[in-house]
Formats: sequence, structure tokens, C-alpha cells
Amino acid sequence: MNNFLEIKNLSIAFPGNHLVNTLNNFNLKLEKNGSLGIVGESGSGKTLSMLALTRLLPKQAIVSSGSIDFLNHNLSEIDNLNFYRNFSGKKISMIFQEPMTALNPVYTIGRQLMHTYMYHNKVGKKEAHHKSLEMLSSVKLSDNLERMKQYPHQLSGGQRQRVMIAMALINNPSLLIADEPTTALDVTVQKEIINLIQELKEKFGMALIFISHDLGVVSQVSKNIIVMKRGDIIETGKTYNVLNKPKKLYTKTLISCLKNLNTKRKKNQRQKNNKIIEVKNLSKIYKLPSKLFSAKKIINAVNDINFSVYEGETLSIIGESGSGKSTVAKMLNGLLTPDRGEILISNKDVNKLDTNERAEMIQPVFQDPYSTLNPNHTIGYIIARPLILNKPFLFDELRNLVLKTMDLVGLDKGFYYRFPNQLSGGQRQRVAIARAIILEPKILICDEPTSSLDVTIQEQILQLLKNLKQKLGITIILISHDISVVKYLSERILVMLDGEIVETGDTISTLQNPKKEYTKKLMSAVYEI
Amino acid sequence: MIFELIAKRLYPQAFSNNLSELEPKHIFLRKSINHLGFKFGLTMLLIIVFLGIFGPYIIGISPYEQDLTKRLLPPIWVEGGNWEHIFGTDGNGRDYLARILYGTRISLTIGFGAAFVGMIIGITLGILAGYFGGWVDQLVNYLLTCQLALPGLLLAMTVVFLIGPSITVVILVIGVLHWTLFLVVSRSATQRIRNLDYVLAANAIGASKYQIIFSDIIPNILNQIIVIFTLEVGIAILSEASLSFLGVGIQPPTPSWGLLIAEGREALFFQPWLIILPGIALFLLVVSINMLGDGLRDITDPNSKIEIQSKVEMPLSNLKKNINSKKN
Amino acid sequence: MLRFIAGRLIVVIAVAITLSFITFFLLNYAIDPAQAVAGEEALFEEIEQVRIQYGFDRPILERYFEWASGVMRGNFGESYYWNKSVYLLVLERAPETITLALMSVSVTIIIAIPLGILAALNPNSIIDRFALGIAVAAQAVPNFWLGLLMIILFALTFPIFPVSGDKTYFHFVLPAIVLGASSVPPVMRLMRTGLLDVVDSDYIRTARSNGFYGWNLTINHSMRNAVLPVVSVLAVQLGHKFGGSVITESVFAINGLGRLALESILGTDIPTVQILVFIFAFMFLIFNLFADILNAYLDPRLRK
Amino acid sequence: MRIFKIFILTILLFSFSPYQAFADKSDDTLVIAFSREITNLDYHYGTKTEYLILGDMIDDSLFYVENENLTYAPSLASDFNVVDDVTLDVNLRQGVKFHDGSEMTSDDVVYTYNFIVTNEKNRRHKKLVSWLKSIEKTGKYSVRFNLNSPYANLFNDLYRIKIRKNGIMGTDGNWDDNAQATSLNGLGPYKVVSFDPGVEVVLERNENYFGGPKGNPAIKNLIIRSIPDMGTQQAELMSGGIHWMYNVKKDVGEAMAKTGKADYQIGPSLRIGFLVLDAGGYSGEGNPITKLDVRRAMNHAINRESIAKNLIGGPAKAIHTACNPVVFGCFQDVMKYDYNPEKAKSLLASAGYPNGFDLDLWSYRDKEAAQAMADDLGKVGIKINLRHGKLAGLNKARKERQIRAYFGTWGSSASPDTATISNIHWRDPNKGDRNLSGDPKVNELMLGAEQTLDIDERKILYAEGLKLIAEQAYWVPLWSYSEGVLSSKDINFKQDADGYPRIWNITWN
Repeated sequence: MNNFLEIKNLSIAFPGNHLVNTLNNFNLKLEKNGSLGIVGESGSGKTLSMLALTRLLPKQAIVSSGSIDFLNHNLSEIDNLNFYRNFSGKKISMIFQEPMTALNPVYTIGRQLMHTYMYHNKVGKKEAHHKSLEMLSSVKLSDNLERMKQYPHQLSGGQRQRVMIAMALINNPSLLIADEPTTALDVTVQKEIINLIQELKEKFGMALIFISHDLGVVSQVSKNIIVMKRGDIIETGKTYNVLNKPKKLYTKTLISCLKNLNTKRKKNQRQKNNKIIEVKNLSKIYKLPSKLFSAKKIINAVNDINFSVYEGETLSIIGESGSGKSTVAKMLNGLLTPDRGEILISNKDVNKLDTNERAEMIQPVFQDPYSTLNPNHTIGYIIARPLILNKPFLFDELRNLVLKTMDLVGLDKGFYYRFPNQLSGGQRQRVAIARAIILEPKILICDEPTSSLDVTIQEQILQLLKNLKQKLGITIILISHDISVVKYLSERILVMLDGEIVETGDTISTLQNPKKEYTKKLMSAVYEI
Repeated sequence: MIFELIAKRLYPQAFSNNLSELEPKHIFLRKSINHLGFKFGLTMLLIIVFLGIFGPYIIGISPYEQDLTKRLLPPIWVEGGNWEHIFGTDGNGRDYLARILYGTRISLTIGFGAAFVGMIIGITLGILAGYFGGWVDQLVNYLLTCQLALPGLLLAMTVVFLIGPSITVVILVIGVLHWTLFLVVSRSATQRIRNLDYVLAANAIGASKYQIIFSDIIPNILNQIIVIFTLEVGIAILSEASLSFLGVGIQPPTPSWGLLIAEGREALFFQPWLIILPGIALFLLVVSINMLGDGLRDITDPNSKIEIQSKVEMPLSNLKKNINSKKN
Repeated sequence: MLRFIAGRLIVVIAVAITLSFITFFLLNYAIDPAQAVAGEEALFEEIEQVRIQYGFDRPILERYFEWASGVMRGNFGESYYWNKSVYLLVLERAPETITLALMSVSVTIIIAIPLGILAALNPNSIIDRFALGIAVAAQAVPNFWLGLLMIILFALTFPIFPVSGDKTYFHFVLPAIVLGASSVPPVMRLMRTGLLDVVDSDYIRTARSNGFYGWNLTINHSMRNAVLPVVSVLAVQLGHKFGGSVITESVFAINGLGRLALESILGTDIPTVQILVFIFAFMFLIFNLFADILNAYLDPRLRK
Repeated sequence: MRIFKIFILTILLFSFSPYQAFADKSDDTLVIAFSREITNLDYHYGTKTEYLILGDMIDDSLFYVENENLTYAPSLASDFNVVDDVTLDVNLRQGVKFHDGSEMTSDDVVYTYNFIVTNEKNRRHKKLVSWLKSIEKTGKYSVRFNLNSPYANLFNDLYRIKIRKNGIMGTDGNWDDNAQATSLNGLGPYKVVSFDPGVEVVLERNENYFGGPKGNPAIKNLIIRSIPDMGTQQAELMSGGIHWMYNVKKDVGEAMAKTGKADYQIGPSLRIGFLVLDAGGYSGEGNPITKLDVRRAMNHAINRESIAKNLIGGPAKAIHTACNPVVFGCFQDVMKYDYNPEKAKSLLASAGYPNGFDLDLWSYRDKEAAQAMADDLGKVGIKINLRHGKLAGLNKARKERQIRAYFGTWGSSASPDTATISNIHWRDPNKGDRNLSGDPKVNELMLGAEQTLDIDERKILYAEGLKLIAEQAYWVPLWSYSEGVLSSKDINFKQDADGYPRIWNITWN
């Protein structure tokens, strides 16, 4: 009972799963002002344990065993009313992943902050207003009087997350739980938010539990670490010890995956191959339709860019969301028509290509494994469809070709008659790759092919892409915001910001010695172990 | 229970315990078995359809046979009723049970017919607008606004004036007035799907617009369309009843329920069964169709929270202390 | 903002014109206007005389433009059937319809909103089932049937309300319930699913993590978000109700626009029907626009 | 939130607003219901029976049809003198006052008739006085009518024209049609207190009424409400909201009487039902209806007695003539077709239709009877496709010559004379679309009877005409209707022989 926070043997189950616990014998100890990181892939139960602590578990969840001691209270003996009044928001605060949706869109920032303060402290509006302003400045927001009158949608993602932090800290909690607070933010903003959290932790003297899927980030923030997988704690201990002397296989794989991705590779010798793609003065403008109260908006998604891709190389286009990289990818694929400029693939304008001709030339792999496959088609049909459409007279050979390709991407034959919903994310992404390569195209455009996947799966998919490139000699254009993925796979990179190319060059040298301010910022935001 | 047994017999593989191995239709089956409203609606609808098809043959009385000396006989549960005419007779001495049973066919024909007409119009426009966007979308939107602003009943009356009433005309008129929901749903679904990666992928592998529409879009909006379809069947049945009630729908002596209610309206207080019986029939049919539709919506909604598992198999002893926070 | 409203108004007018054009054609083909004026006992020569005198022998397009320019100048024409200017006729009948519309929407609000809230706060409870039952039933009950049952029940068996008429507001209670009942299902469902979505939303999780619970959570943090779509649907429903309810008004002998429309159609009174279709369409469109503006006003995300 | 508060407040306000107490015997107020709307107080601008009833209460005319023997009696006229076939002198009652207190003189009568004749807009009434050549004032209380030609139904038309006060409708060339539409300065036994178009008319007894054939009403206040739904009317009657309603079907009336809440009277009506057959082949030459045997077969096929007795009830009877047997000139000794399906079948066979044929039968009222007839015709092989709809649809189809047979009814507007039905239905086919006989002789006989004042000559012409119609089976005369009235136990209402409700005769019980 001397601990600040101790969770013992916490197990949580959901009905309908034959009592398979989604969280199994979870234990945790945290001292006052301490810091703890919980790492795990999606479904590992890392968030669930904290939701149980803050009593935010989904309704159908059943806590089947366990006890929680916090500040010398046995929380299981405290009824909900008491808990809401005296603990949540007051002693324990939580910040969440999605700053876009975590603030109420119909109330001003000021109202939300003030309400939270007034609710736990019997104070007047004036004082609450004053306190809110103070909190906003402590999370380093400016123009705070104006800010108070603004609505969440008027702020950027980083600003919203700051407001969330201000709201969480407004009642001086002794424990802050941060659930993936930076995952949804741009790389450059991530760093700022993490620094802010660390700074405020010291300033307010509170304990911090930091939940993340990113081992790098967690190792940066917390002294202790818990590694979780499928509801079980795999390993726990001091961060340094766990990282350097992992005891369990899973932790080892996790670390090696990260390290693999980050291995410093030798500078590639550029083979002087032919230009396979030439992009000239490419521009794309989006016109957002005028809505009530707002006039038409014009966005220069891609602004007059030029670049070339050589046969057999892997080129990465890197940039944050909104930089125009996906627009470029879609235009390369002919899925969007450029407003100006042209794209030549093997000296032919991609928009003037016959669709079948184009299909045999260039194929895409998309980000989201859940929407990339038509849920009504079987895997076999999905992979065979490019052949059916482009080479209609294959008949018997068709099945063999499909099976061969499935084998190539590491899919079991048994999946032939399955439906997408029966597959895991990684398997779906393999199907998507199989569909893309079955026509043996010259170019593969991978738009964030791994960013929705867990780290271990991510590594496997990247490995697959690498192998395919070697076996088939395919040219790959990789779109990503993740420096480590880029480093792992590509020979050349192209940094984009606001629709323009900021920097381009050889991967290793560019990343090691970035010339432009923006590239530097990007690089500094990467956490390494 | 019966549902479960039949389903288990037909699709044993749907009851595998490994949930990740279920095909889409198996998931549908598992979910529907756990949806009480859906089962109830389906059962009731099947019974009503059965009665509509075979009922008139079972009782063996023609709904058109008149006997003016046996007018307005009360039903069996009212004093003076007899077994010869279980639901009594109407103002022309026709057997009311036979007329109500036969009316099922009229309601179903018109309900399904009109909803079908509406569906064809609605999804054609909806897919065109959703897929092509731009001026096509704007044109369709204009049509939609026109249709929504149209005082349907008045127009239906005028049109029936113009052409004269018959079952076909009523089906067409109701169908032409009820396509907006199909349009709105299929358009927004198409808009959503056309930007999904698998449509882009289909585009990239060389599928033509029409192949994409028929192979990628229509099968994936079908779930929502079926839901709307069932709800529209209910609406169409009620519209027919309203039109017939106002005297511009189905022609006598065809026994439409709306017409029966209209005919019994004057005797409301003294022969109340004349309006209550067809009213209940109408109510039951529409309720069963609506429950079926609501159930389908719940079952096919990917975000629905219906359990796939039949029962929560949780020994109570395992429930130690529940510190789960309950909302409020 | 102004540009948007102006744009929408242009659509409103265009749609209203299209519809009036369609109805003008339909009515003039469905009914011989000359015969309608001359009366059913008229001799052929009289009908022909009327045709020439009233100009019904001119091409239909010409007559449409004459009618439309009349309406534009505020001249709604003369009703043959009611022997009166259509303008006065509509003016006379509108108050009853407006009262009925307002009261029926009030009934919808009183029934649907609390029920929807209670159902959403207690999903799968008895009250949720009850609310769902009401929605399913209200959706399946034909209006005319409900009206007759209401009269039997609340005016005869338990003589609480008058049977028919539109003398006092009391007379409007039963018809308002009948008419309001038809919009209960959509409004209640919307309220319920809206609130359910809100309860499941991230920002409510934030509020709960800050210690808010119970009614405080519902009223101060959830209601406004959930009510937004309901308000615009209610505005649309109100627009619908202003179009008058042909059946309810007839059953309860309320002398509103709906009953006027029905009797004018039966009396083949083209000018009145024509104007009424125009007004109903216009009302619907204006209220839709109003709903959009209201929604934008209430929802800060749509504001500038 | 504010919006809800406002809504709830309005609701509360509404529910507390006073709710009108029922009018009844204690305040000498009678409430009656019409199912159709009164939109205009001026009888000259209305066509429905309801206007006729209202007109008799608030207006008066020179003559009036008496209920006892169905003859015309002077009302505002004190006496009259038929000078010759085309001249009529009328002396006016003296001291009769309009509701505003001014006295009625010959000026008012002359003005009224001149208004009717010259006003182009009111065709219906202009047509009613098409016989009128001129009217002249012959004294302060006497006028003379000069006729274009002898005209038989003269008194009926004089009854139809309500006397208006001199100048009240404007002057020639500047007639104001709406002058009396919403408030009326009449001569009748009741005066208008208030009028809400389409909703109700509130009347008060005219204490200065001159009596006349109508007599002075016993009840002081009278409210006429428009309630379109018959079910609603019944509910109002049972709950005491109204005292009197008419057009009540036999079944409803009898059932209501059984409850003891109201009295039901079912009496004769001048209304008859009939099928008009396209004997002239207007809808297509050589169609089955053009064959005499087919038409006769239809006459034999319909079981009129059964329908009249079972469906309509009361004094309703099968008829064999194209007019109501009780009215003037309705000659009864014509060829009669008994109910005989076998004969109908053999007639059809001999006409070349042994297996019958398909026929669209149009109708617009009395759905039950229409269905019963359709059933009867079906039994002999004529497969009926019933086109039951609104009158307007039927009118249009008839005008466009699409109709082979339709089920019509005619109420004669309370005028007991064959002329009222025949002058509409046997017009020259070039002038009207109801005469489908294709036989000029019918038109000649039936309308010729109106061109003379000689009663015997008229009778002969009608007899000839009706015989011809029956023999050629141009129509299927069906039955005379009956008029059902429900009256509250509080009042005393007696139904008259012509079925026309004379509201002003009602007394309290």
C-alpha cells in the first residue's frame, strides 16, 4: 500500500469470446513522480489496462479479477460517483490519440477548459477563465484570449493536442496517462508535443504513464517499461535494461525489427540505368466546393514538380500529410489527371495510355489493408482479376498463375477461396501486392504500404517488397512519412513539403547530411533506440 | 431456435468457433440468428405471405362473391357471428376473411412492385451521380430536390385522374414518387466506395467504368439498398392504402386494404371490425416488413454491435468484483 | 454566406418553377379547364364559349407563361370553384394549417425527443425497446386509421377532446397527435442514434476522463451535438406539415390548406390546385434552406 | 434549448385556452352538419344541394315548392295570373322586409332578374332564365314576365331565383359577383350572423319574417357546420356536437337508432339511379351496347329490387322509367324488364355474345350499388371492369366519348318535375354529352315537353318519350333512392315526401 499506484492481477474479458481474457493478469507499480511506458502492438491490451484504471472501459467489458491501489485507496472499494468526483480529472487525467475528435466540436476551447476547472473546484467563471488562460500559456499556445473563443476545428492538430494537455492538467492531477498522444500528428509536431509532456511532467510534479506502439518514443520518455502482447505482459523493467538486454523472444524481435529498419546501409552505387519515369512540371489543384459560410477553396496539392525515376531503383517520396505525396502517387498511376505538366512512363504519357497497357506498366499498393480488397470477392478472384481483364484467354493457366503469385508473396494456397474479412492486415497487404505484381508490371507504386501495420508485420512486408524487387527487377516508388521505412528500402529520396520538392538525392547521404531546414526537422523527429 | 436449427442444417460451416474463418454470408447468418427483431419480422412476413398466397384457397370462398341478403354480418367473436363467415361480411355481403386474405396479395404486389420501380430509378440515378459526380451529380440533385418538394399525394391524384386507376398505374405512380431514399443512400455509398482503395486498384488493373460499377460498386451497396428496399415496401403499402382510402387507388371490387378501410369508414362506430381488421392486417404487414428492414440494417451495418456468438458463456463464479465503470 | 443563400434561393425558385410547370401540364391534360369553369351541366356550345372567353383555346405554353407572370406580379388568379380570388382563399386557410403544423411538430418533439434520449442513455433496456416499439408502430399505422381510432377513443369513449373542428386550440390536439405521430419515428431514431454516437465519441470519453458523469455529462456535453441534426430534421418536418395534411384535415374537419387542396382537386379547380402545389413545394424548399442555415448557425464547424 | 422552452410554453398555453361549450337546447341553438362545404352564401353562386337548403333558409323567392303535394305555391308573390302562354303577371306580398329592415318592392324583383339575365359570369342561373324575354314593373308591388316561348318548368325557375335588394349586386356592366358572398341581406326566415367560409354559418331567426309557405321557424339560433367525414359527423352527433345530419346510409342510421342516441328516418328522395348506355355508338361504332338485345339483356340482368331493398333501404324501389315515379310527367305504363338472368343470357346469345363481353362501367358515387350491379352483370356474362372514380374523371371521359356505360344518379334539386332530369339527359347530342341514345326522337319528345304550358300535352309527350326510352332500353333505370336523416333526441324533425330537408321546420322536443 505504500506505492503511488499499484495494479495487481488485473484481467478483463469481453463476453462472447469464451472468456478469453483480453487482458490477462496485468501488474503494474509506479512511484510518485515516476514514469512508465507501455509498449505493444494493436490488440495487446495496453490501452485497456489504463481504461480500467480510469473507468472508461467499454460497457460490455467485464473485469474478471484484479485490484487497483492508488494513493492509498483501494479503488475497487470506491463507488463510481466518488470516483468521478474525486479521482478522474482531478487526480488522474488522460490524454488521447485523436486530437481531431477528442475535443467537443460544438463548444469553444474556453468553455471546455473552464467547465473542467469549475466542475472540480468551486470557483466562479472569472477565476476559471483566468486559470484556463494560464494553462494555455503553460502549454505554449499564443494569443490565448482569442484562443479561448475558438472552436476545435479552427486549430491545427498540434494545437488541439496542446489544448487537450492543458485540459488534462488544469486540475493538477498527480497522474497523467498519455495514450499514443502523438501517433496522429505529423512527425515534426510529434517531437514538440513529447518535449512538452516531459517538461510539464517536471513542472507539475506528476507521474506519467505513456502508452505507445513505438518503442523509440517510449524509451525516450519513460524510465520503466512494460512490453505487452495479446493481453499479456511479456517483459517489464528499467527501460535501459529491457532495450539492451531483452530476455524474451518477442522483445528481441521487436527491437531487432526496429534496428533492422534503422541499420545504416552503405551508400548505393547508382547504376546508370534508363529513365523509366519522367515527370515534368507536374501540377494539381483541388477545388473544394463552396459550403455555407465559406467561399470556394483552392488548394495547390502539387505545384510544378519535376523528377525522374530510373529503371530498377527504389525511389521514396517522403513528406508529412498534406505535402502532396499521395497526389503524386495517384497521378503516376493515372488515377488522377494532372492539371498541368506531364508524366512520361517509358516515354509515353501515362494519361494517353490505354488502361490495359497502363495496367501492365504500373501498379499501385495502397495503405489501408482494410479497404484495399473488395469484401465481396474471394482472394483468388481478387488476384486473378487483373489477368481476367487484361489477358482474357488464359483459362486453366489462370489458376496456376494465381497460385504461383500467392506463393511468391508468401500466401498459403488455402486462402484461394477465402474472403478478405477472414484475413489479417498483413495477409491482406500480401494479397494487394500479389494483385499488383501478377501482371508483371515494370513499376510498383507503394503508398504507405506498411503504416497501418504493426511493427513486426511491417518488417515482413518490407522484406517481401525487397525480395520481390530482387527477383523481378521491379522499379518501386515508395510513398512514406516514416524515415525508417524509407531508409530500409530505398536508394533515392525526394522530400516534399506543401506540394513542392524540398530536397532530393541519395538516401543515406541526404538523411545524414540534410541540407534543407525542413529535412533536418524531419530527421530530428526520429527516435532511435 | 427453429432458425438456428435450419441455419445449422443449411450452413454448418457458419457455426465454426473460429470467428476469423467465417465468410461474409456466414457472419450475416450468425448475426441474424441473434437479432430478435429480424427473426420476428421475417417469421411474421413469411406467415403473411403464406396466408396471402394459400389463404384464399384454404378457406375456399371467393372474395368477390356477393350475397346482398347477408350484408354486414358480424365476425365470429361478436354476437350474431357464425362460422360460415369468420370475419363477417362487408356491405355487399362478401366474406370479409376472404377479402382480407386476398388483400394481402394486392398489398404485397403493390408494395414490392412500387419499391422495385423506385429502386430502379433511385439506384440508377444514385450510382450515376455518385460515380460520375460533377454536373451529373448536380442534375440528379436538382431532380431530387424537385421530387422531394413535390406534394406527392396531390400529384398522384392528378395522375390517376389522367390515366385512370389500375394496379399497374398505382404501382408506377407510387414507385415514381418513392425513389429519393434509394437515390440518397446509393449516391452517398457510391461516393464513399468510389474513393476506396479497391476501386482505385480496379481502375489501376484496367477495369472499365462499367466493370467497376457492376463488379465493385453495386455488390457493395447492395446491403444498404436491400434495407431501404424493405422499408420502402412498407411505405409503398401505406401509400397505396392512403390512395385507395381517398378513392384514387385500387378500384373496387378488388379488395385492397386501404379500400376496405375506406368502405368501412362510415360504419366506423357500429361495424368497427370493418376498419379494424384490415387496419390490423395492414399494421402487421408493415410492422413485419419494417422490423425485417431494421434488422437487416443492424445486421449488415459493419459498425453494428450484435454479437456473433449465441450466448455469453461466462460462469458467474468468475465474475469477482466488477469495477467496470458504468455510464451513469 | 449571402452568396450561398442567394444561390440556394435560385435553386428554390428554379425547382418551384419546374414543379409548377409540371403540374400545370398535368392538370390541364387531366381536366378540361373549360368544362371545369362551365360546370358539369353545361352545353357544348357553352363550354366552347368559355374556352374562348377564358382563353383556354390558346397553346398551353402561352397560358402557362400568362399564369406564371400573374403569380410573379402577385396575382394568384380566380378560383372557379370557390368563386373567390385564390390569394384570399389561401390567406383564409393558412392559419389553420400553420397552427396544426406547429402543434403537430410540438407533439413530435414532446414524444420523440425525451423518448430518444432515454432510449439512447439506456440502450437495450425496457425503455429502449418501448421506444423502438413506438417507432415501429407509428411507422406502420396509416394516418387515416389512427385518426378514426383517436376519435373513437378520446372523443367518444372518453370525451376529453372535441371530435372535430378548428374553433379553439383544444380542437387541434387530436389532429396534432395524429399528424405528429408520423414524424415521431424518424425524429426519435435520429435522436437516439445521434446521442448513441455522441456517447461513444472521443470527446465524451475526454469529458468522462475529466470526471463528468450522469445528467451533467448528457446535458452539458452531449445534448448539443446530438440535437444538431434533429433540429434540422424538425425544420424539414415542419416544412412538410405546412404543406397541409390532406387526410388529417379532412378527418378532423380542419379547414386548412390540405383540405382545400383535396376539395379543389375533387372540384377540378385548376387555379387553386396549381397555386397550392406551388406553395407546398415552396414551403418545403424554404424550410429545407432554413434547416440548412439553422444547422450551420448551430454547428460551429459550418460557421465561418 | 431555448427553442424547446418556447415550444413547451406554447403547448401549455394552447391547452389552457378556453374550450367552447356545446351549443344546445338551453340556449336555443341548433347545430346541423353538411359534408360538403359552404363557401359562398349567395345561392346564385352555388350548385350543390347544401346551397339549396341554405338558400331556402336565408333567402326567399317568388314561388316555393310545397312539401305536401309537391306543387308550387306563391311565396314572395301573393298571387299570379297567367295572361297567355308567354306572359305572366305576379303580384308581390306587401310589407315584406329585407334583413336590413328595408321593404321589398317590385324594383328589387326587376333588378334581380335583370342582374341574372345580364350577368355573363353566372352562366348556370342565366341559363335558368333563358325563357325570360323581359321583366317589367307594373306597379309598386307587381311585375310582369314576358317569355320567349311557352315554358313548362317556369315556377321551378322562379323558385330558384332568390330576390336581391335593388342595387346590391352593382349595376349593369359593373356587376359585383361577390357582393353577397360573405354576408347576405336576404328575405328568408333566418339571417346570417357570421360566416366562416368552408367551416360554418351561424344563423339567427328573422323575427320580421312574413311567414309564407315556409312558416316561421321555432328555433332561434342555427349553426351549419361543414364536416367532410361522415364518421366524424356521427361522432359529433353521438357526443352532442351536432343535432342533425343527412345523407346517412341505411346501415349506419339503423345502428345509430339502436343505440338510442339519435332518431333515424329514412324517407323517399327525388333522386334516382340509372345506367346510361351508349346506344348511339359514340364510343365506337358497332360496340355491343349498340345492340338492342344487349341493352335489354342488361335491363334483365340487374336485380334492382334486391339492391334497392338491401343496399339502399327505406322507401327505395326499383324503377322502370327514366324519371322518379313521384314527379310530374313520369309516365309509368312503359315496357318493364323483370329480373331474369336466364333471359338476359339468351338475349346476349341472340345478339351474338353467347360468352358475354368485357365492359368498362363508370361510376362516381354509391360504390356498393355499383359493385352489386357489376356482380349481377358478371353473372350473365358481361364482365364488368368497374371504373369508380371522381366525377371530374367521368365528366372528362364522357366528353371525350370514351364511355360505353355509366352509373349516374340525379337528384332533381327538389323540383318534382320530369323536366329537371330530362332537359339535362336528353339534350341534343350536339349540345351535350349525356344523351347517348343516338335517337333524335327522344330529344324531340323529352325536351319538346318543356316548350308548352299545357299540362296534358306535356304529359303525353313525356309518356311517349319514356315509352320509347324503355322500349329501346336506352337506359337501365335502376331505383329511386331514399334519404336518411339522423336527428338528435332533443329535436323534432319530420321528413317530407320529397326527401328535401326543411330545417326551418325543426322544433325542440
